[in-house]
Amino acid sequence: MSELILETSTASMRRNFWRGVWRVMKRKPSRMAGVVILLGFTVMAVIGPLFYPENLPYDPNAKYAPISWEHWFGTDGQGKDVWAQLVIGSRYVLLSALVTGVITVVVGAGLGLFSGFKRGRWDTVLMRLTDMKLTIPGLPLLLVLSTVWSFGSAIEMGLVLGLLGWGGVARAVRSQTLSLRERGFIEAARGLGLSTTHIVGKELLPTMAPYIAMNMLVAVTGAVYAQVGLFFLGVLPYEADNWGVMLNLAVFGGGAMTTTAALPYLLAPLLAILLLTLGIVLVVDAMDEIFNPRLREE
Amino acid sequence: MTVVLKKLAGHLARGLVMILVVATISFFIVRNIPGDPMKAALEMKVAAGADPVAAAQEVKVIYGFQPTGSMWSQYVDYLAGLATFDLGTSTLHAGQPVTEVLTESAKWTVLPVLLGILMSFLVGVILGVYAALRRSSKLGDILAISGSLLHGVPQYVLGLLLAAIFATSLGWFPSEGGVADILIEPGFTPEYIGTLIRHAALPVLTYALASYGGWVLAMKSSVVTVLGDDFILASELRGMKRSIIFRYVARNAILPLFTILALSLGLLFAGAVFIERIFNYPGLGLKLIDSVTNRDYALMSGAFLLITVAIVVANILADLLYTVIDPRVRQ
Amino acid sequence: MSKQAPGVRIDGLTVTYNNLPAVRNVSLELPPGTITGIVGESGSGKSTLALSLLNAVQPPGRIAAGSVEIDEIGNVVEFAAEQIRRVRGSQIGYVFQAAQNSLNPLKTVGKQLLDLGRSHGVEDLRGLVRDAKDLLGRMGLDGARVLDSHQHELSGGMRQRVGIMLALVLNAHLVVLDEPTTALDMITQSTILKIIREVHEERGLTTLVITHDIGVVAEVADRLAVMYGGRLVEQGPTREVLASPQHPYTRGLIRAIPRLTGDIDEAQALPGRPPTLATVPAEGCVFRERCPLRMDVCDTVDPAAEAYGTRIVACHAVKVKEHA
Amino acid sequence: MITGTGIVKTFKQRGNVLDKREVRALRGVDFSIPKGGAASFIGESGCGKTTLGRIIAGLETHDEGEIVIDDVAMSSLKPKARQPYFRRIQMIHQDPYSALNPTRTIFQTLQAPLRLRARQTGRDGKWIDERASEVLSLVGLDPGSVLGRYPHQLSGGMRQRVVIARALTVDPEMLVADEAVSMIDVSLRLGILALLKDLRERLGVAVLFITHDVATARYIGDDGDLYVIYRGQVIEHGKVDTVISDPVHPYTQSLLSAIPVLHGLEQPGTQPVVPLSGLDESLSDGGCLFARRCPFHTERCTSELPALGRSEGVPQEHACFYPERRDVVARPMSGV
Amino acid sequence: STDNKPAATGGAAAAAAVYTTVDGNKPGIDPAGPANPFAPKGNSFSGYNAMKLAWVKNHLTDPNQFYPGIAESWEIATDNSSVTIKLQPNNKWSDGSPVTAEDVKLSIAIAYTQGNTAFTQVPGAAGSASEVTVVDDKTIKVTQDMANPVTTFARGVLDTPVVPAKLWSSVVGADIWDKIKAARTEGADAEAARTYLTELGKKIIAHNPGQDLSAGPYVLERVNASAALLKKNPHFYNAANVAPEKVQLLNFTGNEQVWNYLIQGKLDSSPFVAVPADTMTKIKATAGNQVIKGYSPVVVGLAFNQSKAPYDNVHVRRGLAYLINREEVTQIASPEGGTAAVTTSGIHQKAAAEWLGAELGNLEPFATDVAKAEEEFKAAGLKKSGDKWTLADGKPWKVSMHAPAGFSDWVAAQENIKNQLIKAGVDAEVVTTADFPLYQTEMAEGKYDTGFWLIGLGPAPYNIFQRIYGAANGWANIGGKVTHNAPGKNGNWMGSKEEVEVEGLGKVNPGELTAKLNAVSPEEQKALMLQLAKTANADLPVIQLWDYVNTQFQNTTRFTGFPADDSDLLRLPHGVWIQLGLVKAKS
Ligand SMILES: Nc1ncnc2c1ncn2[C@@H]1O[C@H](COP(=O)(O)OP(=O)(O)OP(=O)(O)O)[C@@H](O)[C@H]1O
Ligand SMILES: Nc1ncnc2c1ncn2[C@@H]1O[C@H](COP(=O)(O)OP(=O)(O)OP(=O)(O)O)[C@@H](O)[C@H]1O
Ligand SMILES: [Mg+2]
Ligand SMILES: [Mg+2]
Ligand code: NI
Repeated sequence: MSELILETSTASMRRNFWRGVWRVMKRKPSRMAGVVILLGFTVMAVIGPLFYPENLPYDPNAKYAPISWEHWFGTDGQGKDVWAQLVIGSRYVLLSALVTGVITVVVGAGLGLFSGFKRGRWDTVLMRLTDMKLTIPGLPLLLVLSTVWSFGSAIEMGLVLGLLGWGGVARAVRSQTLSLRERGFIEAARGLGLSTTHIVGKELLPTMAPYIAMNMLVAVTGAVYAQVGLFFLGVLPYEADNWGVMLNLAVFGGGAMTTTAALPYLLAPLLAILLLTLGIVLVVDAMDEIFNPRLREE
Repeated sequence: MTVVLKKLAGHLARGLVMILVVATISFFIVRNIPGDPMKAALEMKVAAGADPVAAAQEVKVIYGFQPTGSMWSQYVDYLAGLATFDLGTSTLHAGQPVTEVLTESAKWTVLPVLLGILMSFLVGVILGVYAALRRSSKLGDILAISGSLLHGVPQYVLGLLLAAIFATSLGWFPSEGGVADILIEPGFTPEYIGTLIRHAALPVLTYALASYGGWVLAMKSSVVTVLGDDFILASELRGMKRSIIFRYVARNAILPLFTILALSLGLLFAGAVFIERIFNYPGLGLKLIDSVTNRDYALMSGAFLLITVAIVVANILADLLYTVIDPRVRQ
Repeated sequence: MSKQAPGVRIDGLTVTYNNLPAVRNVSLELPPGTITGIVGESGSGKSTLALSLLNAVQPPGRIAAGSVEIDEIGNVVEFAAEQIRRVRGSQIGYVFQAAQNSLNPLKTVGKQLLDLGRSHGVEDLRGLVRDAKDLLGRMGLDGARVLDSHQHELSGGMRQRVGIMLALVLNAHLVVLDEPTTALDMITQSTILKIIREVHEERGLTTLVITHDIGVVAEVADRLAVMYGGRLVEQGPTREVLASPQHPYTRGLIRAIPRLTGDIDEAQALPGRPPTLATVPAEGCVFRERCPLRMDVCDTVDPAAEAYGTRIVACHAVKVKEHA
Repeated sequence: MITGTGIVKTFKQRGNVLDKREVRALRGVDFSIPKGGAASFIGESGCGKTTLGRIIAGLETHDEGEIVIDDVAMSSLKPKARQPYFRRIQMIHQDPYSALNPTRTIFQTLQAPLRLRARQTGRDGKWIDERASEVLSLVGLDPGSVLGRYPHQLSGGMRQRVVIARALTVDPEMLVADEAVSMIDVSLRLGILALLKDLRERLGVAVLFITHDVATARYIGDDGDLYVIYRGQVIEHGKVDTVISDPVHPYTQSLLSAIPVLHGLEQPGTQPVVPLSGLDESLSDGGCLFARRCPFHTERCTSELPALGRSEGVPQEHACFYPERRDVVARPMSGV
Repeated sequence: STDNKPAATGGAAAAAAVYTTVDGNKPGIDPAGPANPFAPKGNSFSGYNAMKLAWVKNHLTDPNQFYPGIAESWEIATDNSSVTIKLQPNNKWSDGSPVTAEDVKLSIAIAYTQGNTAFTQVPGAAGSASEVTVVDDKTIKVTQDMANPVTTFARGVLDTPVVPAKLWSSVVGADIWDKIKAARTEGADAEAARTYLTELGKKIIAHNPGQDLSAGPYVLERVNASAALLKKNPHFYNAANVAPEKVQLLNFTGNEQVWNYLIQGKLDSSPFVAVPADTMTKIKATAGNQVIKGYSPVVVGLAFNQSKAPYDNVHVRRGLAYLINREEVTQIASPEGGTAAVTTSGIHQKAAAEWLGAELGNLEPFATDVAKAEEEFKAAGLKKSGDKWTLADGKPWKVSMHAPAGFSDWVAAQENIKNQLIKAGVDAEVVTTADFPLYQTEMAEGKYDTGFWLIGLGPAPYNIFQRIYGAANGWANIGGKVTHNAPGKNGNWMGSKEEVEVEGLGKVNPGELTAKLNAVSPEEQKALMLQLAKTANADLPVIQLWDYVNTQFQNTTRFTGFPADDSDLLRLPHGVWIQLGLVKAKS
């Protein structure tokens, strides 16, 4: 019983997880900035479009208007406010990202768990499949697919990207599952006769949640970029107020790479993507440190 | 060495299966693409002022290169063709074998991609080591964050920015694309090589920037890992020279990067689509877009397959390379 | 063998990690030509102490106070980086705690040996290789084959012998072995221990062996020092300490060792658990929480190490007994 | 009562189709552990102790041989039907940290199997709480302060006790302790060993003790059996004390000779046996597996495989053609 | 950058000697392609190193006007029954051998495999040749099959590319004329012959002659992925008047490349590409750049699918025509490349003035007029609830416009129309398809309510109206026989009624009128065109939005003598300007 005497001091020494998160965040202000940026984009996507009418006002006499108080990023070739389009477009981007994220996690984590947990033949088959999926170049495949499917809505878009993007998560989750299996507690749970549902749901998933989240973020980022990129290439049907379409119109319609008039139109989505990336990078950087003791500096 | 051979055999077998699967997928996707390329081509000709009747006949001849017959017989023909490296005949380049069209454009993708990657690999690895050694300093932080940012930013954003800055605004590099100035006699002359370089500069720079971040990050984390390895401390305790220890760290840390190198080669091939479109650089990616918008089925499957093969081959090479340089795997 | 086994005097050594002392005010003398064993539980500061001998405490650790005086070398604590590098390997050999992984996995042992030679300006590299083969041969290995092998081609026991070879090949006469047999099985351990003993005698070394296993020390060491919570609580000739441990921790520790013979019920675990860096009490005796002889003074005053004949013990209770 | 006969296990290392490697972990092992009894497996690293333990606990399948639990042959049952039998045999892992889920409190860890048990026996939530406290008390922990903790807030010794407590939630008939103390600080090891012994005496739980440290085998009780395993084969088997004080197989003798002597307290045996070489994994063709390392081997040893059996004047089973007693074990010095 | 100054390689003289342009017909130069004028990506460039018998002027109303090419002159029989062609007397291939009638005859044989209105394998096709006669070495006569003649016969004949027999006879084979004869009959043999010709057509496209033998002003020097370089052919008949020593044809994969070239002042001339306004300003600012505008016989219109309600109601179509401000649409979508249609007649504004004369002014202009639109909508039975128009039954009405995604001017136009309609209380949306092939297919399947459709494709009057009253609207013209398919059948997606009641004309069958345009005299054509224009104007199967303008660029710093505004030469490859001797080096 005397082992307990020192308990209190140990407990106080051990930082609880969230406090650890807070500490990691606090140490570098850049990480806070990352969270703020991501929150900002979320707010922008969720409530931003509500501030604008369904059809943005246009002014045929103010095509490619320069930056002004009225038009933060000028106007496009229709004389519509670019900033407003950016805000409205963020919803598509983030919604499809959300769908992609959910699918990547459900499919990727599901398959990864199953594969790592069952091992044996199933594992071999599934991992060969995943390898194959990872080998097939995503963007060219999307290019080819874009001719077969028309990605009508953000949700459809996210669906396809999700179905194409689960490979990385699956592999990561599988290897994590395999390494956790080696940990005694999974084996112990099986030895105690606990159900597979319990083992997966209560033992494995919570342990891996942060890891999955990180991989998901990476997968989602890739998907967002692929999506905007496809619109930029112009192989997908036109969507009003879409970031990729904005890029496309700015470059191939507005001559943004030739003259300066359409430059704000080009830069707006570019900067938005840059900022979004920065936000994600900063958050992942923080996550990295929270979950990877190797990188946890003194 | 037999280990290498055995591995090679295994890889080749798997690679072949992979290629077969991709060929099948692309075949069936491509054959199921809706839309009538003949109608579109006809409309284009008519809009350009051709006589509708004559244009209709002309289009019919060009699209005569499309395979006919049932889906299955086409599929069998396609696979049979594959075995002899025959990918069918292009309609966009009517009459030309797809392999010919692809080899022509592939060289404009392969060289810049390789060049870009090698450049970024060198710089990235060196800076990655630095970032790892100085990981608690401001500069190390900046290196890591900027690396992540460059790693995270999609290639087309980089490409567009570079184009806007260096081609459009500053005019340092040609903005109109292409590979060389036709007026300069091709040959091993400084002028010709110069024009090649100036045209390739921005695409290569984009490839380099796009992959640079990955190297910094990977090298940093690899070096951090190796630095924590016991044998480094052990060497230090044996009084080894710093330079020798540094070499130990570098060699051990760089090993895992070869796998990533191969993977990124593959990814860059895929990314060529954006970069070539932005810089109008006539490589595989541009050809792929072209074939998609023109419904050149054979060319489309061909380009797609070629890109996949490039990835498969890169993977195999990486693994073999790994086998050769890492004695642990060789065992 | 022109060189003589050096003596080492550690005095008032304190090493801290982030200002928390992992080794606190330790004084220890390694008489020339002896094997000294240090035992202590995990985290008691053994490795830190060993690294201090080479002035190689890893950041964020640093030597906060004290000196390590080595005959013919000097106080290594004050050495500059390049100066201490030259000493390491050539004058002080170190066999790494995780000898299993103390070799560069990408290079053969031979190449690493040559690297070592170059680092220390050895001109006769052939001679070095010859010496290495000799040493390996003496430890029962086929020298040529071992030098040609990568780490992964060697078994744990072989690696450990390679580690010992690398520590000695440059003719160091002070050798520090940190857990030389952990992770080896019993039979190999016994072989390695025998080798340590033999080499020690043949070459005329001063040897420091660090271990958590009292059996290992009992097997090889002439002198035994017991560490607890960063303090040296007791030291003296091995046989004496084993036969009549003075410090209550030493006593408990010896009693807790499973033995092959005798009444098993005599053996008993120590209650409580060893402190970690964060839980070591800032003042008073580090062992008091688990001590059966705890007195009021233990809470406030850190007992000084005092000599009792051949023994040095840091315990208030022992002092009381002495005076009584 | 659990017995095993002729257990064989071969691991096929997965790799290329072109080069397959096999590891023969167990080569026909017989054992028998009575209800409430005790047994120890000892042997060098890699000799197959863990594998055997895992097979006994139902965590691993075997290739040949039969396991009989309470007179039921496991091979006659479908895998699902074996579960209730194997559930009564609980494994205690070597590493107490990884054996506990770091994201779950001790209470949650104990609750899961208890809830299962409550459902099977129709008991309520209150029982779960009570039982959780009870098993913690059984292993010498104070439920009040431990239940709410996470594993990382406990010391190694406490964690190992929690692991044992968790095993007790299913009222096991046998605990398989695989090197259960090797990761625990020296001063605390005995505590865990004593706990296992105590559980055996108080609850009648059989204990299977797996270790490479022969001395610890003594702590499970003098009525226990000791199996000395060499490269997947039992080469000596008998009562713990018999085997330790009077080993007849040269391998057992070299194991015992290798144990460090506490000079000053003990004095070494007079006839220590030192194997001729380090462990070699090459397959011997037909002969005794230990022959190449055995200082006493003869022609016969290299060509014929000695079976586990008895010989005259030797109380324990052994697998050696030339069983001979040698003085290898250190003895306490007189007068200390 | 030296690319901006080609002078770097050879001094000022050399700079003037190299003419830089892009080939609008062949974007995407393929260095691996053969020097074969029939290969779509080959290295034969029309007007430079690839020649035709003559160059079609695309005159506003007369399709049978040409500039000389391989032919020096031509004589068209008044009844269009034959064309007699006299070849340039001094023209030689670039290896010095003369261009003969045999070369031409072989080229005509090849034309049978490649598609040409006059030389077609389809038996009984309108306006096909019945006989090809070599009169002498420099004269050749082509006779029309008068069973089913068309007025544009000569156009088909003279639009034939000419290749050297030396390099091509081996591919074609000696029995080619037998096969052609056989193909133009009926029966199994004919079928086999046609298959043979089709396969031969593929061989010809794939043929690599190995070298470039040119009868044009230039011959290929080298080509890379960026450009093709052509050097002067000294044996060309008009070589003395060909000013530039070399021609550099730059590759382009996107319009933005041409913009960049232009802004850098790199191009001596450039064919039509769409240019955004601001870029245009910058292009104009470059020294020497001139913007030249001319006629382009293409019109874009918003076409209705009349099998879908409410577009079956003419009042709805008219109402929409009153609502859409075509000026604004053009301003947004194609300010440089189009002029807003003054009325909607189915004919390009410029040609319409010729065809219709004063009658043009009598057509309803459909000037933007909200009141009239409301009247029309009411007449159609539409309802206005609040400020939104709904269908007669009160169900919501949304005008759904379709366009292919890549056509940014169309998409921009539809976006603007959408905005305009929404402002007027008509809900609207723009839906794009991924690309043009899909657009074409889905449109033909009748999947769209409305979509953009090219009309007014001059100069042949039949071609102008067959876009509105041809196959897409149900009328099929097979061998001069006109039939009508029901909406939704055989590609009829526009679904107009077969007969339309037009004010002042009574009942008209516009499809039959259109078919007649092929064969009747110019005077009769005029009358028919007026009737059709009135029908299109009253019935509005298509709202004409803007007429394309052929906007080109010339740079006068190095060369002069370019064609001026409205010249018919603007519709020809720039190589034709040079070969005719117009372009002069600036001294
Ligand atoms: N790099 C470090 N940073 C922070 N604390 C450290 C570091 N290295 C060691 N410590 C702490 O210093 C104390 C002493 O560590 P040391 O490695 O000397 O112990 P040890 O006796 O060798 O233990 P073991 O038997 O586990 O090797 C421990 O509490 C440990 O946690
Ligand atoms: N899952 C596995 N796959 C392949 N080989 C295995 C596996 N598990 C064990 N082995 C091999 O089987 C042999 C016996 O292993 P086992 O773990 O039972 O030994 P052990 O006696 O417990 O050793 P230790 O004392 O090191 O724990 C070893 O050679 C080992 O490499
Ligand atoms: Mg240590
Ligand atoms: Mg084991
Ligand atoms: Ni041990």
